[in-house]
Amino acid sequence: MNNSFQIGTSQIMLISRLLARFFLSMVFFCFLLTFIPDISYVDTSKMTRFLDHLEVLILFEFDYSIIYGDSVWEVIYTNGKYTLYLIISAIFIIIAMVIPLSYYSVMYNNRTLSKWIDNSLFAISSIPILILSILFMVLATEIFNFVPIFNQYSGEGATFTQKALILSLPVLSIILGDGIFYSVYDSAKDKITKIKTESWFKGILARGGNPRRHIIRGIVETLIISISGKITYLLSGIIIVEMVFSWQGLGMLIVDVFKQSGQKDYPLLIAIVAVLLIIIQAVNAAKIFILQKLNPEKSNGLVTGS
Amino acid sequence: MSINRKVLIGVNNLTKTYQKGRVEIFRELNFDIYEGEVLGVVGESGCGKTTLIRSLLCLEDSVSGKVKYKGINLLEVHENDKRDVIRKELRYIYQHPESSLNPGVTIGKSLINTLKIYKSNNGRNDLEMYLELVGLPKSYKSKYPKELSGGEKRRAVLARALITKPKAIFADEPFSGLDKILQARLISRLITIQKEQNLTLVLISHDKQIIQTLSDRVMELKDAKLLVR
Amino acid sequence: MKQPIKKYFKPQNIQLLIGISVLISLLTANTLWFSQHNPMISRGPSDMPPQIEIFQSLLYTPDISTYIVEDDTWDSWGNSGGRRISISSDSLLISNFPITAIQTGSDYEYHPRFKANDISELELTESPEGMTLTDGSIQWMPGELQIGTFPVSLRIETDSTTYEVDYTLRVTKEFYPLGTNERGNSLSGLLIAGSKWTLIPGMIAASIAISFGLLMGVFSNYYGSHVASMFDGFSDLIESIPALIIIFIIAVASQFNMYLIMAGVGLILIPKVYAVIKSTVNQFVENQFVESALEIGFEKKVVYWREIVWYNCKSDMISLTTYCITFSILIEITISYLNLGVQDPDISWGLILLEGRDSILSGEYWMVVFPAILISISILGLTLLGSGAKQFLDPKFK
Amino acid sequence: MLLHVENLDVEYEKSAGFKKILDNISLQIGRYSRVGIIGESGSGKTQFVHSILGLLNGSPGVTSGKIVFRGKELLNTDSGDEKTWRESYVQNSTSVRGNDISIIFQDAKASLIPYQTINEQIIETWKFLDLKGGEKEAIEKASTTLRALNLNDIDRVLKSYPDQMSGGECQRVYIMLALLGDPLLLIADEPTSSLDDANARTLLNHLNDLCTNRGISLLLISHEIEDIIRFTDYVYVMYNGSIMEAFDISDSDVMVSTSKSNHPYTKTLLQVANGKFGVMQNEQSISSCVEQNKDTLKNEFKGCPYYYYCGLRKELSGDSQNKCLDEKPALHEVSKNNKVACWHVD
Repeated sequence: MNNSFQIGTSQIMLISRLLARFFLSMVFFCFLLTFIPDISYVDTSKMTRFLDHLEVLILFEFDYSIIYGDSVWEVIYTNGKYTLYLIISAIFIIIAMVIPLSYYSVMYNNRTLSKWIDNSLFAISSIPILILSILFMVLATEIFNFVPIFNQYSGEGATFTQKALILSLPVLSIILGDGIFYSVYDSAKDKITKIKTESWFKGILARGGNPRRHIIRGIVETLIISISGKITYLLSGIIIVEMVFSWQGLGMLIVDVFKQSGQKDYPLLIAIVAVLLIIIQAVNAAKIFILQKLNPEKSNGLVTGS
Repeated sequence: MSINRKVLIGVNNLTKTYQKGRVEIFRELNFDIYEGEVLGVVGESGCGKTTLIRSLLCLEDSVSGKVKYKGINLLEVHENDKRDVIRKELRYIYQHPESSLNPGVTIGKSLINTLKIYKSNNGRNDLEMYLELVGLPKSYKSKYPKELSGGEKRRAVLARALITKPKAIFADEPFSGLDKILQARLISRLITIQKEQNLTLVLISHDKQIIQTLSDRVMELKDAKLLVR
Repeated sequence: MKQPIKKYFKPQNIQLLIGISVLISLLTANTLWFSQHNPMISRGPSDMPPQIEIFQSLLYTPDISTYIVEDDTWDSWGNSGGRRISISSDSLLISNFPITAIQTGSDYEYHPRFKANDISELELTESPEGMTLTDGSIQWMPGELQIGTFPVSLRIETDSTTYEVDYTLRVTKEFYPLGTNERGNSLSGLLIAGSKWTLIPGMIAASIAISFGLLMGVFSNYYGSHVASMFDGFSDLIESIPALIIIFIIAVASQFNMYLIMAGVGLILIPKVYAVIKSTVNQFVENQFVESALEIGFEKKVVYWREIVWYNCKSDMISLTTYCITFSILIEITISYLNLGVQDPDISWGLILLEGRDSILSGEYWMVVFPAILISISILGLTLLGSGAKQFLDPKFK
Repeated sequence: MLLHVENLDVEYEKSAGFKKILDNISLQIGRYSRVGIIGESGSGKTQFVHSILGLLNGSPGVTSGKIVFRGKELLNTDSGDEKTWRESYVQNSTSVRGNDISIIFQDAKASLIPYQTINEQIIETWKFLDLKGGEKEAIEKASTTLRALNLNDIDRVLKSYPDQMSGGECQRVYIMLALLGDPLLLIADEPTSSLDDANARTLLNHLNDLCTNRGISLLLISHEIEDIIRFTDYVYVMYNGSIMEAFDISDSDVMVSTSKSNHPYTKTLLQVANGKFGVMQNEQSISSCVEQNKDTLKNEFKGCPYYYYCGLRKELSGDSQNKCLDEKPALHEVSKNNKVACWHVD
C-alpha cells in the first residue's frame, strides 16, 4: 500500500478509490480460495468454483455458515468484538507510547537512559509475536500462577489482576513482537531528527519560539503513515495472538476454518476476510483524512505527487 | 576572433514544440557554431536556453529543423547509432553534478569506466593527467562524490567530460550556485583548457557578466527570438 | 574532548560479529542434522528436566513431600518408625530445592539450607546405595549400573519435632543437557533437527523474492510506465491481504509441503523488495543520472545493471536477504505451531513450541523457554548480520 | 556599543578530528549602525551569526570567546567551568532571540512553517514573545510593517500558505515576523541570494529604509560585494573562519576602488566583483588550493588561512614566506579606518 496520499481529488474520489482497492483484493482472495482442495468441488472446474465464491461475496449469501449453523453475521458479530478490541487497543497504546518515548529520546539523546531504551526496544523487536506471547504466558503462570487464557476471564473468582493480565498481555505481545512498535518508534525518531534540521524549525527557534507543538505534530504525522503501513502486519499478529491466548476472535475462526478437514466453510472465511480488509481500508481512509487536516496547504486544490 | 572559421555545426529553422505542438519553445532559429570558439548562450531563467542546446544534441523530442554536423542532419540519426555519431564527439555537461557522478563509486573508478568506453589503454596515468588538468590532486581518485565540495564536484564532472576527447563541449550553467571567486577560479581553468585543446565551448548561463567577459560571441534567447552579438 | 570511536569497535563490526556467529551455528546445526540423522534424538525417560544444573534449578521445581514424624508411637511391627503425617510443602523448612535428575558418573551433591535454625540432627533414612550424608550435605556418585529412579528421604530433628523429607532422584545413562519431552526425545537433539527448517527454506524464499523484486524494480523503469503500473498493481494486490492468510491458503492447498509454502513466502516478499529497488532506481532516473550516463556513452543495460544496481543496491540486497530469511523463519514457526505447517513425524521449532505449550500448565517450562530463546537469538543474529553488512558495504556514501 | 564579540572560537567534531570553524573572531556593532560581512560560502559567516543567537547545532560548537549585548554578557567562556557558562549561554541567547536580536535567513520560503497560514504564524510568534495586546493588534502591527516593505494585497498573503507565495513575498513576510518584537539588531544572513537581481535590489532598499526609520541596527551578510558596499558603513572580510580585513567605507559611497583595501584577498574579491576575471593569474595555481583544505581540517595548520592562494606571497623571499606559513597574522591598524591581518601589509 503506497503511503502517499492523493490530494486535490475530492473526498468521494478517495472513498471510491479505497472501495475499488477493497473489491479488487476480495476478488483476488476468492481466486486464491479456488486452490484449496475440497471434496465438494472435486469435479467442478476452477472457473465455476471461482464464480461460486464470487457469487457468495457479491450477493451477500452469508446467511448459513457450515461450522456454526447460525448465520455468518452472528458469528462475525460475537467474535468480531474481541478482535476489534485487540486492534483498537494495540493502535491506541502504540500511539500513546511512541509520542513520549520518541520525543524524550531525541530531545535528550545524550542521556544513557535513552540509549538504553533504544537498544532494549531493538532487542525485543527481534522476538516474534508467537514467542513473545508464549513467554508472557510462562511469566504469568510462573509469577501469578494463573494461565491468562480467555475463558478464564468470565470465570468467577478471577481477581482484578488476573482480568487485567488477560486483557493486557495479548495486546502487549502484538505491539512489541515482530518489531511493529520498534519500526513505528524508529520512523518517529527519524522524523524528529529530520524536523530539527529543517530551516523552518531553526526559524521558530530564532523567533524565540518553543517548537514542542510542531515536533508533536510531526510525530503524529509519521505515526499515522507508519501505522497504516503496518496494519496488514498487525492483523497477521492478531491471528497468532488469538491462537496463543485462545481468544475467540476472528483470527481463531480463520485458523479453525483452515484446520477443518473436508468441507471448508467458505462463506464464513470470505466474510471474515472481508471484515479484515474493511478494517485495513478504514485505517487508510483515516490516514488520508488526518493527513489532510495536518497538512492543510496540500489539500486545497494543489495537486502534488506522493 | 576572425569570423571566417570553419563551421562546426550549422543549425537552420530549428523548432521545438511542447505538449504535442500546442506550446512553442522556439521556432525557426538559425545560427552556426564555429570551430574552436567560445559561444555564450544567455537568457532569463526559464527562457528555454537549456532546451535549445538539448534539442541540438537530440536529447529532447518533438524537435524539427536541420542540425548539420559533418554533413549529417543529427535530428535524423536513428536512436541506437546516436551513440557512435553524436555522443562520441559532442559532450553535454549537466547543470547538477549529482546527475553525472555515480554516488556509489569513487571518482577514479567512474573516470576509468568512462576511459574504458573510449578504448584508451593507458588508463592509470591518463586518469591522473586529467585530474591534474582540472585541478584536483591525485589523492581524490579514491574519494566518493559525497566527500567533495561543490566546486570539486564540478571539476570532477569536467574531467569526466574531457576524458571522452570531444570536439565540442556544451556546458549548462557550469558555475551556478558557486561564489563569485570560486566561479572565477573555475572559469580561468576552463579557458586555459579550451585554449590548449582548441575545443569548441558553448556556455549556457543566466549571468550576463560572466558570459560577456568570457565568450567570443554571445547569443541571447528572448521570447523565442535569437539575437547574436 | 572525547576521541571518536576506535576504528574496529564501530557498531557495524560488532553487529557483523554476532550475525556471522549465529549464521555459523545454524549452519553447523544443519550439517550436524544432515550428517547424523536419527541417532541424536535418542529415546530417554520422558519429561526429564534439563540436566545442566543451573537450568534445572531455574526452570523446574521438583515435587518434594514432607512429613512430621510422631516419635512416641510404635507401628504394628514394633519398630520405632513412628507414624508420618504429610504437611504441605510450602511450610517446608528447606529453602533450596534439590537437583532431581542426574547422569551416571556425575558427582551429585545437595546441601539443604534450613529456614529454622534449631536443627539438632540430620539423618538419611532412605537413600540409594553409595549415598552418604557428611556434615549436612548429601554426596553420591551413581555407578554405571545404577540407572532408574531412587527414592531419597531425609530426617530432620529439631528440638520440638522431627520432620522427614522425601524426593525421588532419577539417573540416566546419556546426558540430556536440555531435558526431554513426553516421548523422551532429547530437547537439544530436537532443536538441532528443527534447525533444518530455518536456512534452507529461508534461502528459497529469499532467492524468489530478491530475484523477482530486483527484475521488477529495474524493468519498471527500463521499459517505461505501462510496465511499471502493471508491477505496481501486482504488488498492491499481494500486499492488500494479510500475509498469514495467504500462507494458510498455500499451506492447505499444497498439503503442508514446506518447500511450496516457502515459495509462497517468497511471493509475498516480492512487493517489499520491489519497493526498495524501485525507489533507488527512480532516484537515479529523476536526477537525470541515467540520461547523462547514456549521453557519455554507456549502454542502457550497463547503466541500469552495473552503475545503478551493482554499485548502489548491493547493500540493500544483503539486508533484504537476511530480512527474507528471518521472515520465513517467523512464518515457519507460526504455521507449524498452528499445526498447518510441518506435520508430526517431521521436526521443527514450531512443533517443539506446540508440544511445549501444554507443558506450561504443568510447570515444565524448559520445553518452551529453550526454543523461544533459540528462535529469538537466531532472528536477532540474522537481523544484525543484515544491518551490519549493509553499513559495512556502503559506509561511504550513505 | 550594542553588540561586542571578542575572539570567538567555534569547533565541529569531524571524523578526522576537530575542525576549527571560527578562529578568534572579534566584531563590534554600534547603535543605529550598519555592519557588513563579506566572505565565500564556507568561510564561517553563517556559523558566526548563528553562534550569537545560540543556534549552532554542531557539537561541540562554541569553545571560547565572549559575547556582550548592551552590557549584558550572553557568553563568557572564562566565567567558571564549561558546564556553567554553557548553560548561561543557552539561557541568555534564548532570552535575547526575537525581542532584542532577530535574524532573517537565506531561503525565506523554507524558513516559514509550511503547514500554517501567515496569519497563524503571526499570532504564534506574537504569543512566543508574549507581547501585550490581542491578535487584532498583532495583525495590525504586521500589516503596517508589510506596507512599509510595500507588499501588495496583504489580505491574500495573510490567508495563504508559504508555498503559494513568491520568494520576494516570503522574504518580506519573514522580515515582518523578525521585526514583530521590535528588536534592536537585525541580522540578515544573505537575504537576497535566492531572489533574482531585480527584486533583490528593491528588497534591500526597503529593508534599509525600514531599519533607518525604526532605528534598528543591521548586520548584513552576503557574498555579493555590491550590496555590502551600498548598504553598510563598516565591512569585515572573512575567509576560512577568520577575519582578513576590516575597513570603514562610510565616507566613500562610490564603488570602492581596489586601492582602498589592502589585503590581497579583498583585492581579488573586489576585482572579481567588477567582472575582471583575468585577475586569477595573480593567485597561486589552483591545484594547491585543494591541499590547503585538507590541512585546516586537522588543525595543524597554524599559518595564515590565505597562505595557499595569496598572490602577494609569490614575490616574497623565502624566510618571509615561512613567517606566513607558521604563524597566523593578527588584525593590526594600517590606517585610521582600516585593519588588516597580513604580515606584509602596513
